[in-house]
Amino acid sequence: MNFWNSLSSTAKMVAGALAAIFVGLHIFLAIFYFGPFWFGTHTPTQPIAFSHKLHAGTNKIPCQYCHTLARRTEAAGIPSAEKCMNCHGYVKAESPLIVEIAKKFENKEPIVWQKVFDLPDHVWFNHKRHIKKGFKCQRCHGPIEKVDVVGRSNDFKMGFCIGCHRDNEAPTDCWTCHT
Amino acid sequence: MSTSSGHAHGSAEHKAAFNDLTDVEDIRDPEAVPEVVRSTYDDADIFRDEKEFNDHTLRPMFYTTKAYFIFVIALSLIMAQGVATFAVQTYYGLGQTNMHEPLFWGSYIATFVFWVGMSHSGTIVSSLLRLSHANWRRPILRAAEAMTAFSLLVAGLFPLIHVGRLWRVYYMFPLPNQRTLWPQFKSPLMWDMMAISVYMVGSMTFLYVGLIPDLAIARDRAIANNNWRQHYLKFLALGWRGSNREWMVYNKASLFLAVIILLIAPSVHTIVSWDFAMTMTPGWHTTIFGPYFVVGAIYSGVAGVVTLMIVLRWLFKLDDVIRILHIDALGKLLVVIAIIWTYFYVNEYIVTWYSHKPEEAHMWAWQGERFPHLLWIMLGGSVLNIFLLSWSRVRRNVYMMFWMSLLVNAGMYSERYLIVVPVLTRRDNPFMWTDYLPSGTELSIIAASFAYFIFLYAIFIKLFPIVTMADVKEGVVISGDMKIGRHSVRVQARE
Amino acid sequence: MGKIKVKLFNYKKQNDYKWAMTIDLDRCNGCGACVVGCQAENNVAVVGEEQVEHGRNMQWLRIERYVEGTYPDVKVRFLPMMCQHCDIAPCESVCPVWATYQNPEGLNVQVYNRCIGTRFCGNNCPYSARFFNWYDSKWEKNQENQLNPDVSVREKGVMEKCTMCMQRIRRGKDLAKDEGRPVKDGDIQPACAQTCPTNAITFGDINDPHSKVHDLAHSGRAIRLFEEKGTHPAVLYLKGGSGNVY
Amino acid sequence: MSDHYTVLGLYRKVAIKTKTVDRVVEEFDLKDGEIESLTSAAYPDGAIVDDKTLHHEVYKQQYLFPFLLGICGFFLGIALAGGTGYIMNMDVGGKPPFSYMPTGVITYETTLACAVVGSLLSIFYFGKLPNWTERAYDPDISDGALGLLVKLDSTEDQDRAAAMMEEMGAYRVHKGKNNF
Repeated sequence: MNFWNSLSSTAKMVAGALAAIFVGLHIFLAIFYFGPFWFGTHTPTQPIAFSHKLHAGTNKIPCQYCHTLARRTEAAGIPSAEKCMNCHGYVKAESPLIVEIAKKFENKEPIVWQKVFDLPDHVWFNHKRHIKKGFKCQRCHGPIEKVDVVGRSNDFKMGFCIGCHRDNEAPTDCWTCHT
Repeated sequence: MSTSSGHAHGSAEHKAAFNDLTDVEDIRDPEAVPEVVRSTYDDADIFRDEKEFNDHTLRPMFYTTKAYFIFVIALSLIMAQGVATFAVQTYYGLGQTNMHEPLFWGSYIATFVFWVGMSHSGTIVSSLLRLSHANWRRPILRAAEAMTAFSLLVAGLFPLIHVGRLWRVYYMFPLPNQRTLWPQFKSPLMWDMMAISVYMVGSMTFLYVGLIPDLAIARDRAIANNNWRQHYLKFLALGWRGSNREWMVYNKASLFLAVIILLIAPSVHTIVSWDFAMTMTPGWHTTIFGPYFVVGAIYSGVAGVVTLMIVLRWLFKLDDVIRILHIDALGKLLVVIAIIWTYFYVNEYIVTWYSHKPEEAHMWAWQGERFPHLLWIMLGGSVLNIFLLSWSRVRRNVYMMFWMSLLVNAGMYSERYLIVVPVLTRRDNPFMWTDYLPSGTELSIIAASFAYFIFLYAIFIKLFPIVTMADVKEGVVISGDMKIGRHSVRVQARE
Repeated sequence: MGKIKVKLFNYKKQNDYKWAMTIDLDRCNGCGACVVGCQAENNVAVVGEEQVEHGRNMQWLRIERYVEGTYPDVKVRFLPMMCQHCDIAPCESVCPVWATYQNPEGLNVQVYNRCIGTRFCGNNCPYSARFFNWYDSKWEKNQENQLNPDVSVREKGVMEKCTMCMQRIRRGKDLAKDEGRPVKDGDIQPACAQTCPTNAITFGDINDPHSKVHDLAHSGRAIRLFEEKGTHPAVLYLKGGSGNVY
Repeated sequence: MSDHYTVLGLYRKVAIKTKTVDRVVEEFDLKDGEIESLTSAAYPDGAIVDDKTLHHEVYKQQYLFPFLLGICGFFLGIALAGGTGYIMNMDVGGKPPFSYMPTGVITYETTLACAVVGSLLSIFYFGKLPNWTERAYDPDISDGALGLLVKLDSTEDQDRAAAMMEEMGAYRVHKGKNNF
């Protein structure tokens, strides 16, 4: 503080202005370049605590056993409660979470799963093409078989898509994804 | 602080005292020199000494009347309504304007071209006169250069006001981003953005470099009076002392800057003209647009300088610094430029007429049919006034010159409007022919832009010296009287 | 960020497809079904009475009416007008942000999320086929449900225009790729071609010598609009008499 | 020159001042840069103090700043408009990513922009500005007084020079150590 007081008023003004410009510039650059990392993560609470680690990791159920639509259409799709009951009619049927699912299934109530990986409306993504090309789900969705609660491990900014498309000689025409 | 003024004209001892200071031997008998000669050549030697000159020229900066505050508040109100209208326009969308398909550019772009044009006289005139050692330039440089800087600031707003998605405008900047997308440099708008920002940097630097010695004078005055201005003046004057090293470096750098500015300025308005000429719209797609726009810009700019000079002279009683001779000389410049501009204008018609292209011929006919009033303002203000301006009694009459210069700018504004709007109302596809008048939103934003310009100027006058004092003093230093036989003439030392 | 590859002289690369459209003016009876089809397919905003009065009629495809002759000997001609997808497009080179450009399949791209709304492209389009979102588009409660999910709803302040139903082209190519074959003629039909009751509009790959559009283009009746502008549109108009461009 | 004594004399007339300059230079055997004149207006080069080293420096080197920075700006422009067209390539059907006209325009502008910056920097570098710390100066200079600034090695020299200046007609003399 002594040092600050020792400065003349002009020097204080200059120092203040420079500091303001410096800080402002860095805030701008930080938001511009790192904003997605800081504000982009998204880990919603699911209506039923489903663990990908248990299903895909420990029990090694393939992703497309439940997300069947991924290889058929552009949307990967969320499995219906019926699909859960296929196994859970017999496996651990008395566990409280399963009972909850079973109750909803009986009553024909929808389970409102929260979407984790969401793309903006102006992006058109086709799961089918990427699966058929032979890409692993983990390439974009991260190590999903290792986490209990799924969060957005990837911000899906355009550079991510474009970089991969360039490396694999996929089309980089804008209309491939945007209309 | 003493206030001296023009009535010290005849006083011999005043002159002798000031000339003593600069140590030029005064052999002139004031009675013997005819009045005309004196009014052409004397620069600042009506002041008793340099201190008095400093006091007089710094007076607009340090002394503020109540009327000034009222004026600035009035301007702020006009600006505030403009900002509010703009906020509404941004929130709801550009539908607030009267533009529609296929008339995508309207009065905003016309005003943008007008303000870019206004910015052209200041630095061009200033650097041209500097390079050609025209002695009468000295007191008016600062006012002209400041006009350039401020009209560019105003002009730079219009592309922002006019784009559809203001919040995405940074897509135009070459910022490295993770999308690895880059602006497209083939677009004339990108050239425009580059040119205007470069011109902004150039003219601001030019203005600032010219300011440095005067800032030192103002700084000393502010410190002596313990005025609040000393804080930023100390900083901006860079500790200027006027040593021979500093002057040498300063003169050299001013020369460089004058040359560079003279290279930048014409390129800027040429590029603005390419916004139109590089399209394939009949009426815009003309090779002559580059030089035509540049000359038009200088024309409206010089007229703007004349208006400003007269207003400054009247408001701040600077009539012994900004004299009739300056107005007269600017008037002569105006005549020359007006003739060149008229040549280009007529040329455009002649080429169209000779080419027999029906769509272009129709365009001209449509102009006369739909906008006859603007056409007449343009012809009257920009072409017919050449005859009046050629008359020295008009040029030497301050009131006449004031109205003439306003008329020129009204004419040039109409010209810009006539370039942008009629062409777009009559496009290639006759099914989409349309008509257009600016809406209230557009008018209020345009009014605010004028207020903003005047506001910036008013603030500048209170913060910085408006007269190029160091340059005037240099003029006194390097000029003196020489006796040839019975005649005594003012001569100018030049390296 | 992906690895950036410096591709120096790749610009001659053209894909196999080159989409084109022919519109038979002798068949067009001006019914306007294509306009409605386009509007429904592409989420084109319904701007409302007031905006139409202002001249802000948003129609990617419009029927232009021209009246020939004097009363009583009057004949009305119809000209369906949309983005002509020029090969040498005036709109492309003036966009400062690459929101519009020529794609390798001969279409004129408009990327809404890149557009900043300088509207320079619209000024430079001799066909006046580009439209600007002066306001945010509003949808009535139930209208929202018929929006096409493959097409984004445009924000205020961006340009838009005919895309030749890019979403359908994309789907057609996707289907063909699944079956491991090139796109067949007739696989893809834009909304306007599908709706046209007189079959005036034909869409296809003009590089394919067996396609219908190729035949029509070489039928000796094809003309381009504003040929003298040198824009080389991909939309060809067919009319009686001479005027062969192919 | 780390330890020097400064004398600043203020004059009213150029002729007297130049005579003083001659005498002081002869008396103390001053070299270039040890004597400076402070004025409020630009006198022609060498009119009061003839500094050959300074002349050489400014005339031979100052143009290098705008010139070299202009060259940098030239390459910056080519890289910006031409180079990025290649690196950040778009799939534009059959059109070249590089075009001459835009590259030319952008290069022209960046060249001049950098030259402007170079001119400004040359003032800072050669004029030894900015220097906001208190230096030998008198506010009278901006009101038309002519200052003569001499840098000397000892107190005796300082006193002698001050006396000499007063004798030659300086109306005010400041003395100080390492600038005052």
